[in-house]
Amino acid sequence: MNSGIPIQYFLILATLMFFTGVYGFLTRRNLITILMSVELILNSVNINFLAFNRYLYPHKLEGMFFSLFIIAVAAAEAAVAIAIIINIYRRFATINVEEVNEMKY
Amino acid sequence: MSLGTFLIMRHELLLIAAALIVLIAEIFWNPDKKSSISLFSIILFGVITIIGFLPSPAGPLFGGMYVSSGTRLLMKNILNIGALIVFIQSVTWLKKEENSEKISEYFLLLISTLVGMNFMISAGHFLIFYIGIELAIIPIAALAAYDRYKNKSAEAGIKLILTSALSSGVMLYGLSMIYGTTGTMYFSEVASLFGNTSLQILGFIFFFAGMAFKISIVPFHLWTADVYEGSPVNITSYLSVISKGAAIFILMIILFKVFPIIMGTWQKTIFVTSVLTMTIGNLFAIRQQNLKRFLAFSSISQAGYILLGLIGGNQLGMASVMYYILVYIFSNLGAFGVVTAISNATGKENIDDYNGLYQTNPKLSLIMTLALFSLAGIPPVAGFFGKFFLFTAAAQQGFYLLVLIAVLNTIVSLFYYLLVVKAMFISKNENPIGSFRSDFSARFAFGICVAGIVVTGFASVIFEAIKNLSFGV
Amino acid sequence: MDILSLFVVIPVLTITAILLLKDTRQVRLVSAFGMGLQLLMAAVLVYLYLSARHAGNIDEMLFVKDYLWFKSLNIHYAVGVDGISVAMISLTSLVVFAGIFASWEVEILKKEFFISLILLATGVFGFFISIDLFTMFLFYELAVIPMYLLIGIWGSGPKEYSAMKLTLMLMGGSALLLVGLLGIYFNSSPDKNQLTFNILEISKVVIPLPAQRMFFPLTFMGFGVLGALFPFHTWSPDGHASAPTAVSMLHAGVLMKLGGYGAFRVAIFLMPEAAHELSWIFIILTSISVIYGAFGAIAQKDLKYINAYSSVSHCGLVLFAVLMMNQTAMTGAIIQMISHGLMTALFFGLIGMIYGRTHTRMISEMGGLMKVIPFLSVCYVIAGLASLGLPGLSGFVAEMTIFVGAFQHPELFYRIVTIIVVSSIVITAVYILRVIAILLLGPTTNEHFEHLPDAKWFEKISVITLIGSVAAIGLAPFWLSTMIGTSMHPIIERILALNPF
Amino acid sequence: MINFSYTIWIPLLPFLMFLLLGLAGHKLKPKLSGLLGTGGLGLITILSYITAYRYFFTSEKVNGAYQKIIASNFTWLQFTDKLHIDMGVLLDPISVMMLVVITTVSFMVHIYSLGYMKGEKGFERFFAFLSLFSFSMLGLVLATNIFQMYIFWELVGVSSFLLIGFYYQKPSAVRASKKAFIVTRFADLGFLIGILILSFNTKTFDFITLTDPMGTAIAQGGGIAFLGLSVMTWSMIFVFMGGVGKSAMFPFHIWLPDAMEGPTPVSALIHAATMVVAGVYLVARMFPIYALSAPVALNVVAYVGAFSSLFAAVIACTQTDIKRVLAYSTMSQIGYMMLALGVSGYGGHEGLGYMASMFHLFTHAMFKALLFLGAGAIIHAVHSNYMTEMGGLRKYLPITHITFLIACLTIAGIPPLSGFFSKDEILAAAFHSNKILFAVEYAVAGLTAFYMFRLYFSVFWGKDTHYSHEPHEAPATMTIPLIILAVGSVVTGFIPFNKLVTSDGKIFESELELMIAIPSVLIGLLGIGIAYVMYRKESAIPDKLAATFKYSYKWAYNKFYMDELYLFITKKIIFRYIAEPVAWFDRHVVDATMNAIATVTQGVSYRIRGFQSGQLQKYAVVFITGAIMLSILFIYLWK
Repeated sequence: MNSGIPIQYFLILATLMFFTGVYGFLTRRNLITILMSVELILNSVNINFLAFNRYLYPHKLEGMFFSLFIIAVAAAEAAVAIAIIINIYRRFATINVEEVNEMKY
Repeated sequence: MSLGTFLIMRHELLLIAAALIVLIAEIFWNPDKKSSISLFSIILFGVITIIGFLPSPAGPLFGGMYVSSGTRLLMKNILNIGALIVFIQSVTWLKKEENSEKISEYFLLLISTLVGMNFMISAGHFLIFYIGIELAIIPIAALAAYDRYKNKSAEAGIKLILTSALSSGVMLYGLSMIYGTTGTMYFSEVASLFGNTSLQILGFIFFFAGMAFKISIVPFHLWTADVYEGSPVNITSYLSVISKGAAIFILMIILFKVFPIIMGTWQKTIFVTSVLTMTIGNLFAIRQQNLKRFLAFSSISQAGYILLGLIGGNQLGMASVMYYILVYIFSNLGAFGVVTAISNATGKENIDDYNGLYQTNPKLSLIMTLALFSLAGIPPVAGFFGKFFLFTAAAQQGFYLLVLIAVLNTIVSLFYYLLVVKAMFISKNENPIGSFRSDFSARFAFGICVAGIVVTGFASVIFEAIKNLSFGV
Repeated sequence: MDILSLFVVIPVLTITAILLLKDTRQVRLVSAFGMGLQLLMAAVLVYLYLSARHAGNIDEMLFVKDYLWFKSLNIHYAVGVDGISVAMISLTSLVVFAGIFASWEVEILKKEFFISLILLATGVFGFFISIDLFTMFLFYELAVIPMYLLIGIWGSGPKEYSAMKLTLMLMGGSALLLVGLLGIYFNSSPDKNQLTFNILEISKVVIPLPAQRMFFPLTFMGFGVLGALFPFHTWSPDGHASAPTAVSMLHAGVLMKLGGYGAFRVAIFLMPEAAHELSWIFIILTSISVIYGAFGAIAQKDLKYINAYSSVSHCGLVLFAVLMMNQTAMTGAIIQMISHGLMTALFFGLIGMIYGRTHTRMISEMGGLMKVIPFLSVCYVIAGLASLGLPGLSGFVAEMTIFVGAFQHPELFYRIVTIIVVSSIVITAVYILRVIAILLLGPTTNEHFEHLPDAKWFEKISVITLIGSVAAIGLAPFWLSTMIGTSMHPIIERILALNPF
Repeated sequence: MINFSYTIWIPLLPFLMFLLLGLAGHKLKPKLSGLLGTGGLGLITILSYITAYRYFFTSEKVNGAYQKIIASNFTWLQFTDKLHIDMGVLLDPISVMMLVVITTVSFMVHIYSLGYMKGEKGFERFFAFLSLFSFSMLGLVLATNIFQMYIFWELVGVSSFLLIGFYYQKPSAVRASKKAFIVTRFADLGFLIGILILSFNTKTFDFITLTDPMGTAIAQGGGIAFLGLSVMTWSMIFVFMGGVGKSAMFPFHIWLPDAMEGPTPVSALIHAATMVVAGVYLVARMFPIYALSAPVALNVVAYVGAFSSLFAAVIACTQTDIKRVLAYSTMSQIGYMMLALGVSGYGGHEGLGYMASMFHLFTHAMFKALLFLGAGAIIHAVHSNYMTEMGGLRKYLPITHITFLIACLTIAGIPPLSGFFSKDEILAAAFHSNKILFAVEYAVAGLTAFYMFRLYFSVFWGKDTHYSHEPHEAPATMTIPLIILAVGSVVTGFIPFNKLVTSDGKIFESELELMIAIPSVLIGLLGIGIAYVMYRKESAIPDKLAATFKYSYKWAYNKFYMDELYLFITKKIIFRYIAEPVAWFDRHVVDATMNAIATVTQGVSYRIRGFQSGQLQKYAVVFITGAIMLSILFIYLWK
């Protein structure tokens, strides 16, 4: 059932996605974009799980289920996050992360 | 598989029920006296807490995805007690005008986080663990932003939710590595299949980083201070004891159950991080003016001490950690209780504002002193015993150097705790905080805390009971 | 309820009684009563002890009571006394009693003051009666912490700074100590099955030498900080200078003795080989603090500083003698602790009383007080003579026992160091006489002092109690030294059995 | 064997008296307390006379030697099973002799003080201190072991301190008392060290064991050598250091002249007759060890004694304060005694010096006390210490005059007065052992005669000074002691010391050696003659002499600048260059280090606050880096 694409490709893709996400998280100024980069990270994890499951342990579906749940939880997380971001916009009239630093030191 | 076996997960079921009841009750509640919802839910929760102590069947469920055992039940009960105290403390605050609309949400969310923690503690599989931990953190983010009209509250919320999302991303990445190398997510199987390859170490470290974030271990702690300061005081106290406690419990279980093979590695990890945590936490705490922030850093350094109990991987260590969490709940909630009472009454949260507090509110200052001494580990209060056992556990495995560093750190922490004591007792103040009488709920909570602080230490039965339930690697 | 635990219970009861009181005048009466009772108890204890010994009871510890506390760690609440602890307990009760009367006229927060004072006393008593390292450590820290409030609230001068410094340094000592104790605990049984904190049981086994090498310095220094071991003594001058009268009395008189007692009862008794091996380092340190403290005292201008430095010197002598590790010197060390306790308490009490009248502690600003306040001045002279080791007062007995004992040491190095240390008696004489000459004798310099009132009745009680005991020890030392000496035998035997000199 | 156990009361009685007067004195009438003190002392005087009689004439001897009798003894403090301090009474010839001396002089002084101190503030305090002193002095001479001796040694030191500083409002008195205490204390340090070394080698404090000529202590003599001297020698030298201090020998003599700040009776009792000879007594007590086991130490004793006597005599010639003149003469006389011990041998006729020294101690106590009391009477009459302000007093103070003259003759060694005999014995002893020392002492004899009569003439004769108020003879309480002591100094010379007090307790024959006696008398007369010429009438000779020997005179007048030297050492060296630096070091180095720890901690905590920047993304950076760092650390570096 091997479909020609070696697993390394998936893993490399996942790794790239992960670090792209991290990079985005660290550099983007817009809260929404930061949230999106978090999604990237989570999805890279999903790819990992799926690839591992499909290639190495095809007779069990743990990876599949894990990624399903990750997607669901990520949605919930995003919902709360966005709610808070809206509130942020109400309070600070901006969603630039750098201006959200009333508390420091 | 009969329905009876579901009683194994009694804690979770009861909590879910309670959450739903509160939600529904709110709909039919008489809008004029909303505030009495809090009383209702506290009683409800109190009942649940008591039921939690009743003997209950233990064992695996869902093919081992969910495991219940004496230890885990004890952990859940400890958390329940803490949560109960927090609930009682928050009554005064919930009475306020701007909160009257969202009382039931408050309880709903907190109880659901508790459900998450219970699942997390009872996890026998990383999936349950993951769901639990997310369920435990996301509602808190919402609660941190509970004060809709405060900038700081919103900021705290966003910081918490985003960093926690990042941390769970990293943790999941680590988990995926573990999955890739072992092909399973069951604790027991992972434990048997785990090796010592670089990939697995990487997976472990990432996983550890995720957990460290929840426990706020240096260098994964930076969110702590801001979130603690921004959130409402009760949420802060909840975060500082309950979430932290739950995270430590599960970390301990996972380290002992899942990663005994790479014990050497995680001992080193804990060594490094705990030294960092104690030191950095103390160094930051020295300079703090805002008491919530101050307690945030103090709780960071406390986490550092608690790690000493983990490092040994022995039964004593486990017992002392659970015992210390219990003591820590009482002490920290006592301290936070005073902060809550005063910030409710006057809105003041700075150490300078506490100058000359003893003249006006002797009782509050005494409670504060007791709590701080317990945190600093001064006899004869419980904190002393807790710390002593933690250090003993570490020393048992020969980590004398670590113990020395830790006790030297306790001196630094004693320094800043004494700063508060000094403010209350010694420093002069022409217009100190006016004398006021906190309402019944607050005093009730204080009663519990003080009793806990005083009794838990001397009554050796408590420690012995915990000891008998705990296991080592 | 056994007699020893009463020594902890009575103060606790006194504290609760004070808590229940409303009127502040009653507070001091109650505390005086409680501590008077304590003093009585001490007398009873001495009597019981001596009669028990006389009845031929040759156990190492008497009145031993042992309650299991934390089963899993085998922590006990274990109490017991030998002649040494009995002596220390009587010293403590004397000083506390005197201290209560010396602080009869506290202005602010009377209640809190006496509570903290008695709490401190509780810790000290508990420390001296306990033979379980855990309880010992617990009481040790319990005794240290009230100092912060006592100095911080009721102190004078840079009190907050001094209080913080004192507390932190002493806690630093206890930090080292904690590690040491844990080390002892985990080596307390050859086959790791039944570890114990009980001193007597530990003394039956031999702690492996590498462990001793590691933990002896920690333990000794841990206690040494409280015993004002050079260079960890700097909390002492500031602390004493800022502390209120009674607190300096208790602190210098009793609390510093915890250091010497612990160093001897725990560090040396349990780890003799390491003690013998490393003693030379600490001998050098202690002899430095003896000489150095004395010289430091010469140059001071503040009465309390002078006394603080002289305390450094005298307590250094205690540790010095303990390290000589022979019967005579160690007996001398204990006597020195007691004698210095009484003496320095007397000193601080008098200084407090004089300060209360002249409102200055600078010797340069005072003079000719002998004419104005003869009673206090004469007592001050007596205290001075005691502290420069005049025969007939306790100081002489202690110092001579130490010197003779130390000079019996078989190694030349120790004897030479002894001679150096002996020379401290001259330096002591110099600074004591300097103070007496400037402060008390000569014409009355300041006309404001012409009409100062002499001692009040409660001050007299406090002073006379102490002088009485100083003179009693000085005139009839034999019973004390025999009582201590007999209890010293088993300890010395153990030490000698492990280090054949 | 006669029972001497009652002798314990001889020291005890004054002690009780001290307690009584000290605690209740201010409640009693001054006169009453004075009488109490005097009465108590009278009692023990009688007791000690009885003791002396019974000891010398009724107690049996063993093969012709007086026995050392332990009258009573109990263990006061146990160090080790061998080493323990006992408190007890040891009776042997010298201690019994000292008993007589001390009680007599002390009794005289008590009576005298009743008159002299009348109306002084703190009268009862004075008598309390006197009793304390008598107690300690008696305890000292009766000591059964060296440590008991040391204890009472310290006690006499402190009672002398208290008595010198009796006028505690007078700064000079305070200074003098302080000086006396510290100087002697320093000397006592040597004594203590000596005791320590001795006890380490011999494992005993007990005199009888120590000084037993056949005993182990002397026999083994601590053969271990250090700088070429045996341990025993070292310990003896250290012990002697204590004696030097107490007996105001060079170089520890500087406290004695200042001690004259005390009331004159005190000077008579403590600083002339009793305490200052304690050093001599100490050496005599340890004499067998010195003689048999540490001859080098004995030589040291001899030379120190000789030098001090000369040194003091020279200074005495230039002083104008009569009490200081007497003080220096005391010093020089004690130098005699030391020398006598130093040149003596042990046993039989060898022990001539020993006997002579004790003899001189005895006679000297009498006439020197007399001199001081006389001086007291003079000062009492004239209210000045300076002989320049005196003259022609003989017609005002007849009794004082006569007694004073007798005393002067005695000290000048004119036969048949007691001083003649004792001094002659000393010279003889010196002559037989060491010619140089003999020559020195011979010269000193002349000097003594000169300065004493210089004093005598310029006070009682000389220019007829006009006093603001008529000087009057002292009251009977003061004159009677003078007369008694005068008689004493006349007759005591005939006591056959060679039959009573000898080095080994046995009798030996010693006859007057004319070829030493005659020249010594002659030189005495010569001194008197010169003094007569210079001071009988007002004359310019002294000033001329002083002018001619300007520098040497100036040096002698300023006591060879010893005080300045000491001042330099104490003030400059010890205080400025040791104590203050130590204090500074403690504040600014040791303490500063401790504070530095705190400051550094706070500084660091300020530095690192940048981490808590409040920037979400900075937190994330730290988070990620932390995770990666840990992974690298544990995967590659620290497996």
